[in-house]
Amino acid sequence: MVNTNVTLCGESLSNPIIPASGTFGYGREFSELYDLDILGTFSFKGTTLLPRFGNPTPRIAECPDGMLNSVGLQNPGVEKVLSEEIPNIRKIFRKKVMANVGGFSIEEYAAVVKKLSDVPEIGWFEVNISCPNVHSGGMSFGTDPRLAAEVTRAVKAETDKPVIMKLSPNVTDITAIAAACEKAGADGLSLINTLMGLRVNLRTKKPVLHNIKGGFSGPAIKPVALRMVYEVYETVGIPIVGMGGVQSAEDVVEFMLCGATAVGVGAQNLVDPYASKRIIEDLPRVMKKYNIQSLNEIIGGAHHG
Amino acid sequence: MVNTNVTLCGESLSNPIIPASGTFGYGREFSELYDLDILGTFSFKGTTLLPRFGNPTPRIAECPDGMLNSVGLQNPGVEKVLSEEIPNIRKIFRKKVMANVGGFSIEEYAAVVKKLSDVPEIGWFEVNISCPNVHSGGMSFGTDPRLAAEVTRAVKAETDKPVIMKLSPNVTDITAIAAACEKAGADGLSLINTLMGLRVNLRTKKPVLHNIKGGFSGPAIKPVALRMVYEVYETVGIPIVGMGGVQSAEDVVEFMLCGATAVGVGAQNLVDPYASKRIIEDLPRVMKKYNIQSLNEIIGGAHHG
Amino acid sequence: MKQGIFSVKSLERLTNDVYKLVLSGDTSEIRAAGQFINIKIDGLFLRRPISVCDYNDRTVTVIFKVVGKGTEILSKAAENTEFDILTGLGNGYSLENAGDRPLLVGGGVGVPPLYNLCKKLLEKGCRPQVVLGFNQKSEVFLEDEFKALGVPVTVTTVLGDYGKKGFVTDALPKDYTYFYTCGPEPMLKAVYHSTNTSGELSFEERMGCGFGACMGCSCKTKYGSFRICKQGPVLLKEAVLW
Amino acid sequence: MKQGIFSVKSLERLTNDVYKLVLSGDTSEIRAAGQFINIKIDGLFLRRPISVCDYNDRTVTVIFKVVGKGTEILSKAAENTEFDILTGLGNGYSLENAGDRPLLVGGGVGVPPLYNLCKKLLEKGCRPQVVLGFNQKSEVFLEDEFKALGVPVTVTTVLGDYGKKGFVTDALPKDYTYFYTCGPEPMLKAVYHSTNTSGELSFEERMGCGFGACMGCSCKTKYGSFRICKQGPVLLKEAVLW
Repeated sequence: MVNTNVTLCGESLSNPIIPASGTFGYGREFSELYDLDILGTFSFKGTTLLPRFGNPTPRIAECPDGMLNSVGLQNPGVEKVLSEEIPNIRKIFRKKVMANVGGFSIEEYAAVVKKLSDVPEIGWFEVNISCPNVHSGGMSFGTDPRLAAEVTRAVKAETDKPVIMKLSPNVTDITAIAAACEKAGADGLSLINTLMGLRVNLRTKKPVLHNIKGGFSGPAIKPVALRMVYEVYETVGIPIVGMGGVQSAEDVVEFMLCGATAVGVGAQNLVDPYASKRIIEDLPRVMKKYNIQSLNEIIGGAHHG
Repeated sequence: MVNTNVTLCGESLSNPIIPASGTFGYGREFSELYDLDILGTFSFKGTTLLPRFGNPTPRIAECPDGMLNSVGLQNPGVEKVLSEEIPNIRKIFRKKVMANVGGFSIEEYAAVVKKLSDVPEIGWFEVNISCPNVHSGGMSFGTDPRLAAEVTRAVKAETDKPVIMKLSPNVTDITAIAAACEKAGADGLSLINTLMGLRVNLRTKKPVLHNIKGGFSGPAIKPVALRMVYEVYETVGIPIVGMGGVQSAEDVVEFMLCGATAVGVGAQNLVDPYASKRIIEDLPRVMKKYNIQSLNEIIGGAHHG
Repeated sequence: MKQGIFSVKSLERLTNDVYKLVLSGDTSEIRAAGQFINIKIDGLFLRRPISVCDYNDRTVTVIFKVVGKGTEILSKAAENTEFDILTGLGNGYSLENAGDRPLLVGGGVGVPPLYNLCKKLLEKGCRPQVVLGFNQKSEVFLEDEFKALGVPVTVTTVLGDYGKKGFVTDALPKDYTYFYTCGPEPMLKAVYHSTNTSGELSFEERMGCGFGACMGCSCKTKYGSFRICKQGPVLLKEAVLW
Repeated sequence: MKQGIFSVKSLERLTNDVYKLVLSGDTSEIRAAGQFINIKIDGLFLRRPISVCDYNDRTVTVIFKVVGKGTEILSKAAENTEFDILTGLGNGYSLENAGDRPLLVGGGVGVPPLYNLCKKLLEKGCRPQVVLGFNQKSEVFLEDEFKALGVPVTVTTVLGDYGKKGFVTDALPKDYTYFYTCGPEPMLKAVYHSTNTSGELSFEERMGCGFGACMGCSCKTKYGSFRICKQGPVLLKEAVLW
């Protein structure tokens, strides 16, 4: 018997698979397809203080081995999440959920976390300081170590639950941001959020996305994600949720060898609605194939030696 | 009849296709396959002052829709390029070639350019300040606007030929580097060099590359490259050689709409040795399909309107 | 929603760039006309959504125009090629308020979903009237199939080289109890403004997942933001913000 | 080098994870034993280089072990599947200095290129002697084919469950005029040190292009840096830096 247990910021997960925020809604659609309790946990849709429609459409574009999105943090706002989504999550998921929060100011991040802080269904906060699709917010917090640290401190002050900062890959040195977040009290880091990309429609000769640029995800970005997880693992001591282009149980092992304690599954949920389930079911076979007894023991294994 | 002519830094090209440095050697291997004079030009292997073996192998890894390399500027050194490669280029190519130069100090960049400055076969210098595979050099020049400007000035002082600075995508804001190069006198910019990536071998549980990290190229990086060309086009007035994952004539059009005057073909030359030829031959068909009379007229067409 | 493997039963070219594809597989999840399927195509990342033209117990028929890589690959699929397909997506048209004389207005590749709708309305005992719009004669398809159902069909062409010259809105009948429409957005807008009953409009948008998870295809309605793939593609006239 | 389309003529499983693939196509560019071909596989970016085991006017035979995605796909290729292949890559073995009694030493998946070499040496009038090393009995392949050529063949297995127990270097004959070897690097090194004549060694390295353009597979030799794909994979013993 192989052991898929890992511990993320003191909270045990039966396996490291975490459907990534923005690809899993609040779990409703997927709960109709399979029992969500098989998941390590899932990270719900980035939630802001006020409801947001997001950017104008089109906000999806095809890429080689990936996709662009410029959704722009569409969500019903934290009040409706409290009144409608959390009660529903209680019905469809018996484990603790990861609450992804977005914001346009340090105060907003803190306010959203404060409102969700006492919700017993929430096990971790994932603070998105790296959304490439919102102007005057999100991303700039993720590209400046000082601002990233300020958001971390503000959020930490509002909750006793573990706080995981979600980092942007669109930076010269992700380890500087990572170190700043750790120093400011972050309990974990998740990376990578999407790269920034663009596609042009040759028929209209204009960008495919109304917003021009969008967040680039999918298998195409996996080598960049692995590199950044590897670099950050060498820099910090807090656990990492690694993600970017995960499609298979092999990919999960690859991220963990680079230093991830848990692994997000993102865009693949959208093209294969059973992706996360399939990956979890395939993990034991892949572990046996590569002589892995316990996933916990391979975290960071690609380093040294 | 469609018109594929473009002008790159005052020098006319019969078409915008430029096999990218590091994927075309000094032209020898490809000259046995097809007549190189069909090319716009080609950019030869990054040349340094002294001969270099590069990094230990393995230095190649497979990725979804792309590859990693950690070659590390292997080249015979500028003296041998002058004595052996330039005379051979004279035999196999009747157009002007683009001379790609690498360096580990501002003085080295200047010294290499000085030695090549009077070579009549050279039409442009492409200065690689973005090689991810050499320690203490290359990349750091490409991630700091001040250093990028200093290299530009030093190289410009040694030659009257147009100087094109090759930029790294591994930065928070590529437009800041681009603007610094332009201000320092660069005649053009080429982008993007490779992203930094990593792959792990699940059998050995260690990174595939001996050098651990490597430069990531191929179709996977195209959306990032297009985004950066688009951003830089909005920032500078000098011409851009766009590249990153080009596989087809459609890709060439996409890069030009984003703002590229000429388009590099890189990794695709390695998996399809006839790629650049095929793309050039396919350009007229694609231009007709999308109602393009002259490529020159579509440069930057995706902006505005 | 159901995920299943479908195989190509037949592929027929209807016009220069429009193809009819019949796929065999488990169609049990398809519940309404106007729903769509989402096809995984080798070499492409995102699935390609295509509205259902018709279906029975064992096959689903779609009609698509070649507009990009995905549809180009589909247009060359050999018999028995297998595709991973999500079925039963979207809300589809509701038959409830059709009344006795519903009007069906389709334009271009918006025509196909109306075919199964027309059959369903006939089964229900309604007497549908059909108006189909195309750019020109060479692009007309499905006219004969609608006529074979025994319903009155008016075809309009913008160039006027076939049927009535003009847009579908130049050929709307006077009397109808409800309308159903599908086609390019400018046509939907024209139909919206030219009709005097309630009705249902089917919208198109670039989609990520097709089953409501990614928020890629949201649109604003009178009742808040809707996901075209989940709460659409069919919107009640009363929900549309025009 | 030549680019061509080859189709699968036959695929045979030789051991648990070693397969023999015969491909039909234009082999005119294959000029020497020890050269390799570079196969484009759908869904993978880089081509996969595999050394030639044998060839004639119309077919080329390769033997490969399943070690990753590429070889796994190849191991499941249906008859008549077409592949885009570059042929005539690498220098291959030279017959010039073989002498009368050349020694051929192969280990594991390094064995196949020696087969065509053995045939060529026989044609030239030499009397080759063959030593083949494997880990264990279940992994032995090509022994019968070598024997059918009428040459003396010694098989060694590390486990000792077949042939002579030990490594190939435990079974080298006393008299030989020259040696040719191919196999894992530790074996090459052992053969290099155990032989007392000149010879040729075939090396493996991860390659980008396979035709000398990318500098991915460089190695250092006594005569400077060589590209394994172009100035190799076969190196003269005298060039090797050991």
